[in-house]
Amino acid sequence: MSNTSPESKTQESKPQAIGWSREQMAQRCAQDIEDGSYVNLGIGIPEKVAQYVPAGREVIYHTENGLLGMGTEPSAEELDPDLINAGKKPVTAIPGAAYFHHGDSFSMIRGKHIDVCVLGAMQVSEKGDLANWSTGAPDAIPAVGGAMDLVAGVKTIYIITQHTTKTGAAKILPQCSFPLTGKGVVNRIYSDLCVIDVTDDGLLLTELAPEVSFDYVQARTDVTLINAVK
Amino acid sequence: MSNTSPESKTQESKPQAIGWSREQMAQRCAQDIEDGSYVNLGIGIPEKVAQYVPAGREVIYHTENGLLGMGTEPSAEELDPDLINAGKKPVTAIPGAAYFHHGDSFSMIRGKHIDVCVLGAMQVSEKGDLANWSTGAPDAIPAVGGAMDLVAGVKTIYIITQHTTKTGAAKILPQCSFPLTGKGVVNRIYSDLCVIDVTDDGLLLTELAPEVSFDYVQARTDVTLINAVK
Amino acid sequence: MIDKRVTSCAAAVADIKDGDTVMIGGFGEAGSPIELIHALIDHGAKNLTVVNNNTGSGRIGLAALIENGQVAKMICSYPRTANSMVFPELYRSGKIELELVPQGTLAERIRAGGAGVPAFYTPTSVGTPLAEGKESRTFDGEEYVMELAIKADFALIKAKQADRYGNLTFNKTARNFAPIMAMAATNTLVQANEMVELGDIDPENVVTPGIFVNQIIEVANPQQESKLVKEGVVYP
Amino acid sequence: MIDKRVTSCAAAVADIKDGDTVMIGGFGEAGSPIELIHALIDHGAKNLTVVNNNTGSGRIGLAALIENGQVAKMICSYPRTANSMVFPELYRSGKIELELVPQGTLAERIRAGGAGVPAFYTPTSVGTPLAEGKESRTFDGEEYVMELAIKADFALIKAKQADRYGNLTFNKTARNFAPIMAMAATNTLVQANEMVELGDIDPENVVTPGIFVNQIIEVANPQQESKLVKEGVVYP
Repeated sequence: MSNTSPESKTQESKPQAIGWSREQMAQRCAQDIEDGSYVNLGIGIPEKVAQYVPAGREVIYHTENGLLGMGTEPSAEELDPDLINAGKKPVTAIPGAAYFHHGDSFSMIRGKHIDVCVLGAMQVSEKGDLANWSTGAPDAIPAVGGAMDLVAGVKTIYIITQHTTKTGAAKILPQCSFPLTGKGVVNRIYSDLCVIDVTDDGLLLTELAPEVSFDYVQARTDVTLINAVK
Repeated sequence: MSNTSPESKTQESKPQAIGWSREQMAQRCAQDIEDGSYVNLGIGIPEKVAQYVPAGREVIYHTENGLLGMGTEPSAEELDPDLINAGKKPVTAIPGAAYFHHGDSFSMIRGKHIDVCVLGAMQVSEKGDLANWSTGAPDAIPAVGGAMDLVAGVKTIYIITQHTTKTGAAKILPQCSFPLTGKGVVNRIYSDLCVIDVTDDGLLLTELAPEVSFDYVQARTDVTLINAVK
Repeated sequence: MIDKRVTSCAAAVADIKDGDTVMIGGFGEAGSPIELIHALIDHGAKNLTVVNNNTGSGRIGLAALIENGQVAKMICSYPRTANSMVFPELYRSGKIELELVPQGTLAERIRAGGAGVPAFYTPTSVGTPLAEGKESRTFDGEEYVMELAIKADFALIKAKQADRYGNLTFNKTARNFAPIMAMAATNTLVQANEMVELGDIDPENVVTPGIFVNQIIEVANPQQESKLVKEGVVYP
Repeated sequence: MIDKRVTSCAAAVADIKDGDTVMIGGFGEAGSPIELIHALIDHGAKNLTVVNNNTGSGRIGLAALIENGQVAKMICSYPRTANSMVFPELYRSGKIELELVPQGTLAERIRAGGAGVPAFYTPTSVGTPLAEGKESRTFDGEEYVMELAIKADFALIKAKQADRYGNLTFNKTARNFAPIMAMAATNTLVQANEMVELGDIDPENVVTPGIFVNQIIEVANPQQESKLVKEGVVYP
């Protein structure tokens, strides 16, 4: 899981009138997590993906603070302050889990051994650039955590995000104005309105949330989208 | 332990008429292994050093194929082909030993965590250059093993060697003619004739074997020695 | 005889000098060596450069060390957590320096420091502000930045078990940075929950071999950071 | 469901192609995956680049793979051992290429390959013929050479225990290159002495986490290289 900033969480907290809820975005993303994948989930909505992965698929969760095979939340008896995830929340370890140190953990990430990472976003560009760690505000305490390592190393990067900021500004832009987390790293965006693939030809809108039209999405996106809804 | 070449072993097999025997060279070197040291011993005479370390000193032996806390030769019952040293001979592990992989093992070496390494030599130069892996002969199969890592990374390098080749040629030279293992890496030489420290001022002869004179040694050394025998 | 046990946390930290670089294990509270940190506060060494993933919580442990004015510079990946207020305040008022490093790059720089590797290339941070001013280079058509090793004068870490040689095991995700920090520091000081006899740790299961450890103090019932923070404890 | 077990060594090596780079674990006979190597001989892939510390003994295992003409190039640190005659003969007659790498540099290059580090600097080999033609660079007044990562299409390794996720433990010094090769190869094939249930390996004691492993075949009673060599066995 990566440390995304509190700012981004605040921006994402208010659901829009139409479109998918936070739970539904996580649920939609979970459909694309394949059986047998090694997956790292960012803090916030991405964390929820785990509970919606379809039954019958076995997925191994990596947390960058040194655990492969992260399980669900602990019961009161299971709780151990030495067993936490990258968001510093108590977790459990499944049978078949493994502990390792930070050097080895980020070797897994940087060495392209992890299949999928799901993260939040402040901004995503047409080319798949991601900004999710800093607004660049001069008085902010900069904090990056493992986000830059994850986007540089994990094979597939999925983004779950509200389509616009809470003030209605577009988050999908020709260029990110916030400092980048990584350049050309995003593969797919799950917003509350739609699913978008980042391709060499541009941003491909492949799926719309119920009652949401292509034009509705396009009006809230600063990049010309390609309509690929079947 | 490092893989020194068979050539060097052949050259060192015939003891001189006067001076220390192979056992005595190892014994003399062992006096300088301090209590609490982490030590790596090369193949051949260096291996013998372990059995002569004075009683009361606790020394931990490292073998670069992944063991810290190497013990003595195994009994027939203890023998396990999966527990060998760098010379590929069966060994044992002491209580308090640790196994690790090659990446970690050479991190110990390169990261300057090992105190002393004792190696054989084909040639040593006035500046402490060491040649002990290849005669540079065109038909030889080049083989270097861990020797270059050891001399580059271990804090103190001791050399145990016959003072001259079996044909009487000097092995302590202004410049090595054989390909180097490392440049300026040797700290002390234990030959069958004497003990020599490599210093910024030159080669300091600090100790003579019984019945051996300074002039006798100097006549068999291609570098002008500084007589520092008390 | 090799016996790395010392009799108190105070004895363990006694040689830390003003201006030293000190690595402190832990990811949040997991693996944080609170007793050693508090001994360092009592000891009083100043002008320290501290390497830790975070900047502590509340007003105990690492946060208290910072609040006590002993830290000139932090090298970390995430200096902002739920209960951290000490660092943000000092940082905003320009009283503490920050070197912000992506978490994996931080880990690899520490590992390199311990492994005798002075520098390496990584894809992490390419094209971002954190790569600015750093050398970049292309290998096989991909761009990478060069990062330098980090070494330290001291490492303060927390282990589960230790024997007198310094062989260590850890508890779950409290392992995190400790094994690589033990490699990268000239002097590694360990607080262990339990001292065991030589051989009690199976040689196959040693996580940090004793060669990377210098001094060990047994702290059988270490304090728990989140509990102290919740209780509003202030150190000293 | 994740189940990395396969039913035969032949099935495990089936996808190795002509021209592939294959890392083979083992230091001498300790950790040498003989059954997988023999399956690769039966399989017949040619023009391979093989990474191993040595070049095998006698006329079985790695030596037999070389003798069978399947290896175009060896990357190793010590291609000459007591019972190795196959490689020296082919090398002298110019029928096999050799990239000689110091043992620690070999290990670090493999580790780098698995860790996403394309290149790093090392003090090893500075001032020697093995540094010739390589970039050198000074850090803090000391000279270092730049070394490139090594990756492989396949790794063939031998483990003690494995579970269906691919978590592995090893036996004593048979561990050697296996964990780092497992990291550096796209496909890691494991022969394990024993298959165990998930959870039977304590998560604290897993040496190679399953993420680095692709296929596992149980070989309960593997052959012993030195015994085969002594008996003069020739494979196939």
